[in-house]
Amino acid sequence: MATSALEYGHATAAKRSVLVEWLTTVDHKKIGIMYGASAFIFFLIGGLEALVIRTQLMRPDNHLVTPDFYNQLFTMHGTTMIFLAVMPISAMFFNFFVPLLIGARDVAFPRLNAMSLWIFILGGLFLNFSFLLGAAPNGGWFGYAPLSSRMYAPGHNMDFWVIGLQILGVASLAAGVNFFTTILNMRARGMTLMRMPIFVWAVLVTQVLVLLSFPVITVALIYLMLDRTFGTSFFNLTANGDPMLWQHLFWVFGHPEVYILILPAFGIVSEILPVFARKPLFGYSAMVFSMAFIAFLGFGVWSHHMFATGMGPLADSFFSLATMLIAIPTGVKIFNWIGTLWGGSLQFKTPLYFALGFIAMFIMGGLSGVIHAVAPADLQQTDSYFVVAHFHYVLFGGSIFSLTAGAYYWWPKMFGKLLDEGLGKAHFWVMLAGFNLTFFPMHFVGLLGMPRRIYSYPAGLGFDTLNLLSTVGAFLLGSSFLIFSYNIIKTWRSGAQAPADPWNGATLEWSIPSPPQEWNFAVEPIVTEKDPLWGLKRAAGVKVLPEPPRVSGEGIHLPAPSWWPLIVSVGFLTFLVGIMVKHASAFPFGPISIAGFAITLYGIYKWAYEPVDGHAPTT
Amino acid sequence: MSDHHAEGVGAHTASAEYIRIAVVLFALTAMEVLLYEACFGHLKASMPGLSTSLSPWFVQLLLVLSAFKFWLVAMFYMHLKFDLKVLQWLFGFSLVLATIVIMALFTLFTYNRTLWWWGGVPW
Amino acid sequence: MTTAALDLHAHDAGAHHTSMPVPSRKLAMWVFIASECMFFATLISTFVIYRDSHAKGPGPKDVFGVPLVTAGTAVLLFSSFFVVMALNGAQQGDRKKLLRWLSLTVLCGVFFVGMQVYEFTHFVTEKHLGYTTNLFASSFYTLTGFHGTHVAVGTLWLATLLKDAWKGRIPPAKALNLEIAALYWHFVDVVWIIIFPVVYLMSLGR
Amino acid sequence: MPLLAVVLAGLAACTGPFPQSTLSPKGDFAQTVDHVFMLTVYLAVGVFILVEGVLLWTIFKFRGKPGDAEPKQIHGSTVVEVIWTIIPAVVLAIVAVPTVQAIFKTAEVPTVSADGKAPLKIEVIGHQWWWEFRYPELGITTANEIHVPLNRTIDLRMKSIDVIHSFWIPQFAGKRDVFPNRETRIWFTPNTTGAFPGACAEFCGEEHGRMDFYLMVDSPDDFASWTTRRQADSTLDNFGFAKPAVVAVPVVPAIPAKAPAAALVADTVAIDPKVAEGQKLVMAKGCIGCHSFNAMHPTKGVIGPNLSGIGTRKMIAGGWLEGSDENLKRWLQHTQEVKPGVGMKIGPVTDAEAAAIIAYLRTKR
Ligand code: HEA
Ligand code: HEA
Ligand code: HEC
Ligand code: CUA
Ligand SMILES: [Cu+2]
Repeated sequence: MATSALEYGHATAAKRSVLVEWLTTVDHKKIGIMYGASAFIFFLIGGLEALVIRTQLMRPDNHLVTPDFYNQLFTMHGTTMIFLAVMPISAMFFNFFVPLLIGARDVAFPRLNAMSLWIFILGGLFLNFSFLLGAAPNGGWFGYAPLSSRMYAPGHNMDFWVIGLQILGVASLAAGVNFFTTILNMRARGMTLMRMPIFVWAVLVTQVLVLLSFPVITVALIYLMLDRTFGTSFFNLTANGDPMLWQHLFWVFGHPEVYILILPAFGIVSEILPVFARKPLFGYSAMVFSMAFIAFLGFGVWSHHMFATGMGPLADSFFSLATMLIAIPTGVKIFNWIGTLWGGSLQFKTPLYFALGFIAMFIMGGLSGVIHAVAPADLQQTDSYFVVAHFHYVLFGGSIFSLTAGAYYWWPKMFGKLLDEGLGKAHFWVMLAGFNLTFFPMHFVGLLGMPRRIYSYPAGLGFDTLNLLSTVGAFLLGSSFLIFSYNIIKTWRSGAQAPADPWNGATLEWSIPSPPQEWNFAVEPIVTEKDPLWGLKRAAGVKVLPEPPRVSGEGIHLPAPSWWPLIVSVGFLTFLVGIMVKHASAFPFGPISIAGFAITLYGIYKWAYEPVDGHAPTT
Repeated sequence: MSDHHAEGVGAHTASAEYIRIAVVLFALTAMEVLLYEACFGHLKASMPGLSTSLSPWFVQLLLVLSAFKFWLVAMFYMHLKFDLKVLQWLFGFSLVLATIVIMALFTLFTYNRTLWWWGGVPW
Repeated sequence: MTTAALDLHAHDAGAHHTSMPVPSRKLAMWVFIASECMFFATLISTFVIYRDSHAKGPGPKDVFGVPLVTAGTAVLLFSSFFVVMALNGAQQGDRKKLLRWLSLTVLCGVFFVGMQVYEFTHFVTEKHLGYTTNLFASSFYTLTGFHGTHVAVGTLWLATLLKDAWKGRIPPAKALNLEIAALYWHFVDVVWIIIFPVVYLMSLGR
Repeated sequence: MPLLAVVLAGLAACTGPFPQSTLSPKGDFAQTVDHVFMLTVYLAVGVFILVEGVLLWTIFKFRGKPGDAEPKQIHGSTVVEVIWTIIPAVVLAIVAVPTVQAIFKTAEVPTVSADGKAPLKIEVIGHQWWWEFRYPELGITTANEIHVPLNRTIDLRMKSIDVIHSFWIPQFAGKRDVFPNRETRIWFTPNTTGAFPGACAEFCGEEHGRMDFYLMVDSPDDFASWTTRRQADSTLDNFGFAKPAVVAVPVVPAIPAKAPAAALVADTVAIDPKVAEGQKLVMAKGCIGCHSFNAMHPTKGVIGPNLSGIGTRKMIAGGWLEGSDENLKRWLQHTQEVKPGVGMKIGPVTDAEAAAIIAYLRTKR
């Protein structure tokens, strides 16, 4: 690599081409934007898959897609939405806003951050590449053994899944280490833990979940990969392997994972409500402790996904009760949000609409969750459309509503333009209507006995009308994202220029220009209270602070761009792909793996010795 | 702000203490091996009385001994004892969780295999 | 003010501002170690669940022998002690002490990996316990194999540090580089402290 | 219930009967489950209305007007926070007690059934993608259609020969997963006669969507006659021929044989030449490689469903097609289109051949 970091450090930044700039960037804001853009595209792909699913299920005995393709569709839909849409969209907010909210110039390990991004993008592309080979994963998003074994899934379909998830897991773990460290160690002076913005708390707790649950799925995937590629029998029956082990390991990861998907959403809503109610968050410390408690309990309830396996009454009772307990801290959150609104002066801007929609819809999903927690009743609901209704209410009604709220709220800070309010509200109403029309009927069709993951159903069981409603709803829901996309394009072309602080925000990111300059804070902020910006305004006796000037970054050192994160990511992907394409040769690793491994190792070595002294930006 | 940082390891613990701990660690490992030999290995024959009284406690004793070793390394060699409390919490919490998960999985599996609904009728 | 702003980055531990009195890289290593606890917990659980699954081929009692692993355990324990002495040397700026103990540590690492390679080949060729012979074998090799990989990575890491130390690139101000590697090394050691009794002794003593 | 009932009544008006519904339990197991479920739903609906109501009211009440002064800055209140921690805990306690009771109640198979007899044991075997049922006490094997007598507790012992399936008859019991490496059990006591659909509920591969089956709850008399006919089939060889010497028909004291078993079969076979042709085709086409007409744990012909009684089966092809002549013909001629990926791979079958085969199958009553 001729372009060493040192050259960057001293050559003028302007010379770099835009492409190289983005490929080598270690700026958390650029990385955040790339996370967001790629995740939104993956979200649309996942949504498109859902639309095909819904079209197939529109009427009984439909023949739009083959059974196998249907299985690929829902597997990829679930996998995409969870790992390639909701998690990385959350990661976009982590990246862009955690440093801003805590008053830092960047994350603790900018190059590691870039590596997380590239591994994520490569992993996502790799997973979706399988469609081109007509061999997309088809074993469901939880890939139960032995259906996922070589014997019952001989093609490369499940190899893509195993390796894809393995890759994504590494990205998440690296980001987990990074953000945990950043939050603990990079806070502005005076920002004690209990003065941190609540979103930052949510991220911190989420990272604890990532760090402690992803290793479990990593090991499980390693076993599955060994089973599929090297002839072991961890989950194969032929040598007494036990498929229950897979289920346990998957859900030991899987349940914390769903809180990984929802806690950032809790955090975003907890930031938005106070700003638009013009009133601080009600019960800040209870909010913090309830999140910690949810996370903690989240590790002790995994077997509620396995009530139908017949674990025996003692285990069923334990997991049933433990699961119900989670309703208590979650209830505390809901009530504290209402307490935040109570007595406020609600400013009905688009972000508030979505945040309120989130609360209303999440309650519904949470309550159906509690119904699932009743183990005997769950024997009727598990693997029926009732579950599908439950988890879309928490995942879409919860996570997506909240992430959308976050997008409208923080868009001006990220891009310096305000999204159109009228279109935003239209987006909200269409989404709310479409969402409920899609998923509310699923509760009933589930109770009426429709199993999930079936590619068609016979007429005469009473499923027809409800499914048709869901399908209509799904298209309505999809069109709400067309409105959103149009809003983005329109704003891009001719949106209103955003001031630094369009919403009368409470947190530090609103004190700097929109969009922020590369170094975020020209002057390191010092924090003396929660909601520091409100404190500042109150002290100054103004409603809006004077627009902060864009300043020259003379003398500010930033970390240098680097190629190594991208190179290491490519090497890592190559290594794993090599394992996949190895066809049962005697030698465990093929030449592709070895090349990949060598690239990774070399990359890490060069990375470790690359000077990190920054360059002085000139813009 | 560098005054915040933990002082170097040497400030708290001298080489002598490291050596003392090393000795204890070896003694503990030796005890583990001796325990095994006494209960099940070569020494069993020469001291049958001790063997029968110890072997029911074999697993428990082993776990206690290794936990102690673990504690020594973590606290002194990894310097947890003198470092930030956050680090103790971080490691402690993960360890507790890891232990609970191991125990829970182990219980779920042994329990399943012994109760009637897994009885297994030959097909 | 600008000078204060300069300190926001903690890539170089030491002089920079951090909110907690601990360098970021060290904190990150601890976070990583916490995560690794769950990684090994999963591997150990699997071994415990599967150690009796050896309808075909040899089982634990047929292959495990105490002396060799005891030696391996001792070597790892030694190395933990060595690296802590090396770190002490680095912090005191005592290059001789640093080099002496660090090279001993690396040697221990090499020895341990060598022991494992020997053990595995011994099991495979003499005891006929192939990787896929039975589940006991697969879960045993996977657990100890991953531990061995950790040891190998640690050895490599310490070796590069030894090279640095040789060239005089680890002055007391940079002792953190070694401290972090040492943390990792100790963790690998404590994992073995669990594996030794849980995997070897308990499987034998039943 | 009122809310649910209203919604469901509304639905029923436009979509008709719900034979697979979990909401109309027809046996003790499903009723036990339904009780806890309904209790939870009542409470959940109550909580829902309350919380959403308060939310909506708050939104409406505190909407801001331009020029509003800054609202009072409240940071929290320990008292109300404690209250709203305790109330949900109480609600959950109300749910928890019956939950645990129901868990223990459903876990244990009753030893005596409602009609005073011992529970009827049935072995269930999941195959990709059809169900096999064996009655060890009666010496019967059948597929895709279980017959059970009214008011007798049914004790199902289940296993899979390939991947994990899940056995589910919504009106009678919850799901129970079916594993390849261990036996699982579920039980129920039917209190209504009729035909009730069931399904495989665990994703099990390509045709998971078409792994349905039917439960036939028969009156004791009907069940006895069905048993007799199946047991008669046990005297046939795999090809459906009467064996020269009838070997040990199992003696089943519980169900008296009504007609001499062998006779039933003997006269149907001889009558129609088309039937005889069909029987020859069944041999020639290799059907017997996978199927058997012998209902007693045959050793050969166990790759596909046992065809004993196929002539009267309500549904074929994993409970998906009405067992009509056209459907049988479609099945024989276009197997892989009707159910892509299915394990039945046969050569082309002409119309005439199909007609003959079907005629033969129809004799298997
Ligand atoms: C964002 C993701 C998310 C979230 C937050 C949750 C939250 C919860 N989930 Fe959900 N769940 C999923 C995602 C999620 N889930 C997914 C994806 C699946 C399916 C996986 C698959 O099979 O593919 C699933 C499946 C699932 C099952 C297994 C169903 C089955 O397959 O048989 C169960 C069973 O207990 C369950 C329970 C719960 C509970 C009790 C909560 C609780 O955390 C909810 C708590 C919230 C409330 C209760 C509402 C607010 C509280 C109040 C207003 C206070 C008053 C309330 C009371 C007194 C009750 N979930
Ligand atoms: C965050 C997670 C998430 C989200 C947001 C969604 C969103 C949606 N899901 Fe989701 N779903 C899951 C997670 C999610 N799902 C999971 C985990 C499963 C289980 C998988 C499994 O069983 O393994 C599942 C399963 C699942 C099923 C059950 C399949 C089955 O069991 O057979 C169905 C059926 O209706 C469904 C429907 C939908 C619909 C209609 C949406 C809608 O919200 C989608 C809205 C539509 C859009 C957003 C489309 C927008 C795009 C356009 C308008 C065109 C764009 C143009 C181009 C790209 C060129 N999903
Ligand atoms: C290679 C094996 C194989 C052969 C040969 C075969 N079948 Fe099948 N058959 C199956 C399998 C497997 C099924 C179950 C399909 C399913 O529903 O998933 C089946 C199902 C059936 C069914 C439906 C049974 C039910 O209850 O759903 C009928 C009828 C049938 N076969 C008739 C025949 C006839 C007639 C022939 C010969 C012309 C034949 N089969 C040849 C494997 C075979
Ligand atoms: Cu069998 Cu689904
Ligand atoms: Cu869960």
